[in-house]
Amino acid sequence: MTALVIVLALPLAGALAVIALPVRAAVPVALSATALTALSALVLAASVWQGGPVTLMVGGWQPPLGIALQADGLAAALIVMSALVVGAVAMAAWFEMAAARAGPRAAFGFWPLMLLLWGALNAVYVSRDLFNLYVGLELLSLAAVALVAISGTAQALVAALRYMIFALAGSLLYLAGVVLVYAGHGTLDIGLLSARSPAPGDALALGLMTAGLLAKTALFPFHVWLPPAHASAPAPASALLSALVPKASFLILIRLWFEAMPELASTAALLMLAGLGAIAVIWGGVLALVQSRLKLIVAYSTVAQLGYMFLVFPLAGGDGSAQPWAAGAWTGAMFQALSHGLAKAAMFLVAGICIAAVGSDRLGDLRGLARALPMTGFAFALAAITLMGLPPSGGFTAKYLLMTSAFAAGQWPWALVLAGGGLLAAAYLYRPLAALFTRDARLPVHPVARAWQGVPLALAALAVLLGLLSAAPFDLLQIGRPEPAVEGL
Amino acid sequence: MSLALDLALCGLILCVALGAVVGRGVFRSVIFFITYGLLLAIGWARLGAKDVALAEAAIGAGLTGVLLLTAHGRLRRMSVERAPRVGPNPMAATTGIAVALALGWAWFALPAPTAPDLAAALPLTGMGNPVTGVLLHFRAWDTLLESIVLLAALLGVWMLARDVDWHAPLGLRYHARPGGVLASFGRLLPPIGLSFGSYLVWAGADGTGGAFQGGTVLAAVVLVAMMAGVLPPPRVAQGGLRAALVVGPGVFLLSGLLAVALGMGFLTLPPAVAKPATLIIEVALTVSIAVTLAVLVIGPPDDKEPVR
Amino acid sequence: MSLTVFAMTGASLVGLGIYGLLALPQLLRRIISFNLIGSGLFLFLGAAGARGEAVDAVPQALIITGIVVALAASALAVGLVVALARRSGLVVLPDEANPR
Amino acid sequence: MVTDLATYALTGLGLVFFWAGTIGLIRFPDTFSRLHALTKADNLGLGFIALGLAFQADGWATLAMLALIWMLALLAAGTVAQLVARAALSPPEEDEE
Amino acid sequence: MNAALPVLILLSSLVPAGVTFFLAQDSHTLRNTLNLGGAVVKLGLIIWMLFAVAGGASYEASLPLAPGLVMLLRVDALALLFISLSATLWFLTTIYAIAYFGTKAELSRFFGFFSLCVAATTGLALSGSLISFFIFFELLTLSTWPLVAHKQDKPSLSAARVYLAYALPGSAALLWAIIWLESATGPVLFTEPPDLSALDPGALRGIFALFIIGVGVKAALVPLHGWLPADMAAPAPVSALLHAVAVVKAGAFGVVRVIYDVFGASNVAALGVGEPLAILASVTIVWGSVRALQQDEIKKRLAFSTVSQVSYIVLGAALASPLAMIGGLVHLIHQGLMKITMFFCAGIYDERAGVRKITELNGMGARMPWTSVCFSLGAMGMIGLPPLAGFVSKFYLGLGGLEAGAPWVLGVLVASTLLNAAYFLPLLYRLWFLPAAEDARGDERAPALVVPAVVTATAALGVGLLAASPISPLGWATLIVAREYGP
Repeated sequence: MTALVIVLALPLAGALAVIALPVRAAVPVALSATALTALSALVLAASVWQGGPVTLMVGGWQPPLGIALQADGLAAALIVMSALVVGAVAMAAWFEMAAARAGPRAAFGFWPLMLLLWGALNAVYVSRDLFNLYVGLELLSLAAVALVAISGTAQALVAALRYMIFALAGSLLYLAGVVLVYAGHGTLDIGLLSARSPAPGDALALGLMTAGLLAKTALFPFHVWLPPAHASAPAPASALLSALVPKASFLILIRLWFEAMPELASTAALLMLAGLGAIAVIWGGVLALVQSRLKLIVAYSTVAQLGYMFLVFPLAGGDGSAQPWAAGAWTGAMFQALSHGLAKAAMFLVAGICIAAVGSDRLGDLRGLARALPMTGFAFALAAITLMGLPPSGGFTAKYLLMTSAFAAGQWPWALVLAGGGLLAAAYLYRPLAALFTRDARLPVHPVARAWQGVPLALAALAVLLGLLSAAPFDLLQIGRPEPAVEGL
Repeated sequence: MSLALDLALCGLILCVALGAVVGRGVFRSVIFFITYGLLLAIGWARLGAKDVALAEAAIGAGLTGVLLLTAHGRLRRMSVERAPRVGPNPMAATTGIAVALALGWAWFALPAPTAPDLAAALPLTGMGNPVTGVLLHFRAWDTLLESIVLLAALLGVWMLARDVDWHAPLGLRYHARPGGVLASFGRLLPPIGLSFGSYLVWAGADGTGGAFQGGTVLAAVVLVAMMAGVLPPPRVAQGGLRAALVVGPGVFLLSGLLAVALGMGFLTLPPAVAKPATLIIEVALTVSIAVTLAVLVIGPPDDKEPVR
Repeated sequence: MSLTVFAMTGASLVGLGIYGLLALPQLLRRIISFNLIGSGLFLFLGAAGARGEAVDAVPQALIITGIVVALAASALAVGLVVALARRSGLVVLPDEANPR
Repeated sequence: MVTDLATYALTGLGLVFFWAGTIGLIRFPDTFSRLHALTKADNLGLGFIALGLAFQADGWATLAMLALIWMLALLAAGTVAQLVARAALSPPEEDEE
Repeated sequence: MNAALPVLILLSSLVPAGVTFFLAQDSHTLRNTLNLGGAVVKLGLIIWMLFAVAGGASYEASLPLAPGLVMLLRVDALALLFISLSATLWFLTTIYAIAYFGTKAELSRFFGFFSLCVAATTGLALSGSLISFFIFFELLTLSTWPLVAHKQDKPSLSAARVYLAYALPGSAALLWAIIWLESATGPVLFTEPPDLSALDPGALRGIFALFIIGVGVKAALVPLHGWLPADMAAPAPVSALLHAVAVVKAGAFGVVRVIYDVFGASNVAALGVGEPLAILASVTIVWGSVRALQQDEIKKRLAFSTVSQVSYIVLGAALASPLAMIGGLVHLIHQGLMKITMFFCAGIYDERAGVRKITELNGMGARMPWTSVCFSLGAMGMIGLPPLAGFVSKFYLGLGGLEAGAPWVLGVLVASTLLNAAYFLPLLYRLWFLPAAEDARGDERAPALVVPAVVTATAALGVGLLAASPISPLGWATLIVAREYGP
């Protein structure tokens, strides 16, 4: 229980301390806060593993009045993944966002914003109250927009503005849904909502909330803001943005469609969501093929990889949740979320190292960089393996589980999307890989600290390890799932 | 009789809002927006939500209005290219109408109201005003996150400064004539404003008011003082400023953690010590809110006139 | 009955705000439209909250929180608009500068 | 009963002044004369309404509050009128958009 | 049920791989001892396991990943056949590679991926379930890409790209087939073929076709063989390992697994898919030989010869008769030995004499006698002259064809023998009977290059001559067919 409180409170307290303390004390405080919170995240996951979901009534008040927080298996897994990603980003930022390299303003702003983003993420992962999720999402979006605007260039400002507009529109649509739910049911707690009889306005509320959350998750029609935003932010920031931020609003979608209002999930809506996901996979992949800058390729790959997660809706949603394969699909999507988080963060940190080494991330300038920075090249290759969904990576386990459920459910087109998406990912990730591994390096390479290079390598290795030792995370994800996994497929 | 008043009021609100959206000049639409905020405050009063009326007037109309006005002023001085004239956009109109009709239909489809009963739990919080009870006790986690949202927005605004201006004082240089009307106004208003703001915070426990409304009034006073040149605009490097920004959420968070240390739940205030503890938290919150809002409206550190 | 009037006003404010958001390229006006949508939604919630005999306090608290959050978002948005105008002399998003 | 009559009378008078101020705002040719109309007529109108409401007041606190409101309105109106007038002295820019 | 041994065998090449990656470029001795040590340890373990399995012990190790996703390592006779081949040839290729590279650049990376590739091959051979077979199959693709692209110049990178362009869609097809099958029959283990009753014959044919496409890419069946000749840009040890031991044989091994352990010989016959596969294999045999004729580079010609030779194994597997099966399996070993010898010799010619084209081979026999003898032995074995290994497998394939009632197989064998002669004899003629050009140079002062070639040549010869004895690959293959897949 205290682990849950520390996971929620420490990042926020760390951010406040970093703002208040003199500048030179900022980085040590931020790093120690990160380390402590990561530790308590592991402790939380362990307690969820043994004792089942950890619930916390804030202030001691029961849900209709107070706010209930619950860390079930899924939340614990996402918290641990976020802790790993933020820990790695903090170490990379220690090199990249140092005042000497990034300037006093960015050095001052990055650490508190990172910690605020992390606090907001943890708050959203565990919250069971719809309005509390709204405030958490808003804090997340503001911190994310600020992180995009940190680099200060003209296109970063344009990207931040476009991101802001989409985020605000998404929040307001979500708020409209929350307003309708409260007006209809008098309560905002997910647990109580699932127990109550459906009111006529619920379908509209769910529709509005879903539209808002789709805008924030950058699913296909609403994805235009993501690539420029994630490409123009500084590399550690874009690692946070791409790996973690869309997962929060996706998690809320899962809570709504699987726990709060499962009976509203009509097959048409579920198919529409998965259809958009499928288009996102193809669209993101094709656009990533034509980009010439590494960060844009990786950003469009986020658009594509997010599409995979939406395939869970027709396979495990609505009346399908009682089917035996629902657990496999649901866990597969969550594996995709976890492994994509680790691999994508590693890739953006590699992009950051490349920019630090040769000053630009254009593919032409990256030629032959793997000879000078072998660890970075290897990290990128490992991360690419995870994103392509090749064994033995976590991405493969996710793809395998989703494809098996798709076949078992008889909806094989989703399996086609997964297989085709994997090949598309291989295609657009091959170009940077080949550029890194050619021999003729054109630009002089500034030396990059080995420790800095080690960070993305560790993250990418974790993503692959997630695939090898996938039994433990699989069981962790089942704890607290609405319908615990039926054994076997 | 009151229905006619409500109808007139709502009609006025809608016309002013229409003016704000489709009005010809940006300055004109900002002014319409401010009047819209004030009319909406009256609407809230009519609905019996006095706290919300105060918040809408202070924050919705007041501060947002000042924000937009200062922004418009800076844009005008920057000789910015004019935004293209845009005709009516049918797609946008249909979307807007569709959402409005959907909400309208939803209103009539609402089942009987089932509000959670505060009567049982309110006395435990030691609060007379139920809204403050909900804000600082039942949904304390929301309010804590909200005060940190303000801080995040401020950090975001500070990140928009140019690197060269980072050590400069915040916001533009206001040069009020020393003996002028504004300078004297800047000296006369603060005492009244400070007393009224602190009264609002104090009254919030049992009547209308609260940390946010009081904090906003204090922020307005700080703004006027700065614009009148009475108060020099602070710099990011000043520790005092940053401490003031952080004290509100910090005290709130620490009190929550203290409760955990003492074995109670997170952000729990035992009924015995609820009233004084809430007051301490509210005072700290007010200080932070006042400073954060004032500094937020002033803008990022800025050295020279906007040169492009 | 008057609650219905306020609710309808709230709904139409949301519709107006959405029109402004989608139709107006000028960024300051877009921020105004965001605030219109927000306050419209809160008016709707306030009217819904006032339906019972005693005025329900929870929606009021939500609305106050919402207003403050809306202010924070507007402040950041306005800051971004001014910074963009200073950096690139634009008051609209570049791709919407010349309406198609 | 007489208090209600007094309230009606005074608020009616206040409304007349507000009405006059608005007519002045619309009809007068330049900024300075409009400022006169606004500050003079509206403040008087507000004074009468405050006075009218004073009769309905149920305690000294409300009376003090009403006086404070009127006094603050006066202060604000005076300062703003001065500033707008000074701003109007400098050459007017074209009204954009 | 000793679970440690298979894992130990896997680790014996995984550990050297992991460590070698982080070794500095100039720590040659440590790297060489590590890799050679790993090879020796693997050989020892396998020999020890051979005796244990002969004594009736069985080994199984499983690592559950997720429900339905179990990594299973299981030792059966077929697995033993393949890992013994890969272990011995890996040991020899390591020696050859150490000598071949000397102190060239990026060796840590090369040897790291080199042992990773062999680890994948061993895992693939030992895998007891379809999904672990797929995982090692993929790992093999990933670890061979950097080997092919080792020189990092234009041709080798484009060769690597072509390799991936064939391999990844193939693996996607394979994954599709596996999941399509497993969603109906549950996880497929090689211990007992799954009951295919749940699926209708049409679906089963589709699944079989997808399986064949998936493994066929690596087995270089005709339409999917494009990557093999292109990979000749890789350094000699890589092409030797790739085409004699790792990649190509993995494909053939996959075909055998699919036909005998996933579908079962009876189902393959019942579904009537054996016949078209046999025809496809035959087409590949002939097509490979014809294309080999047109090549003027030694390694290109050897590559196309591999394309045709591997299809012998596929042909053997496709004909649902034990004798053909024996022929196919035994050719797995024979072709491995012969082809690696010829690639070693091609590498020596390239390294010591700078000779790549066939026309430059004139009079090489005099200057480089040992290499040329080995090359000739290999070539004659390929052609299938009676005492040598090639003849044994072709003989059994022919018998199998007759037994399976497909006399046209004999025609294919005869035609391919003639074609083999047509594209190998000119080389031998140039080696021994044509006078050398004046400026020709070439010496054999690199024993570490020549000795492995000689060893594999004598092994190829020995396997042919001593075919009758039980411990020979032929004896072994008959044992496998008798025990596992009885008529």
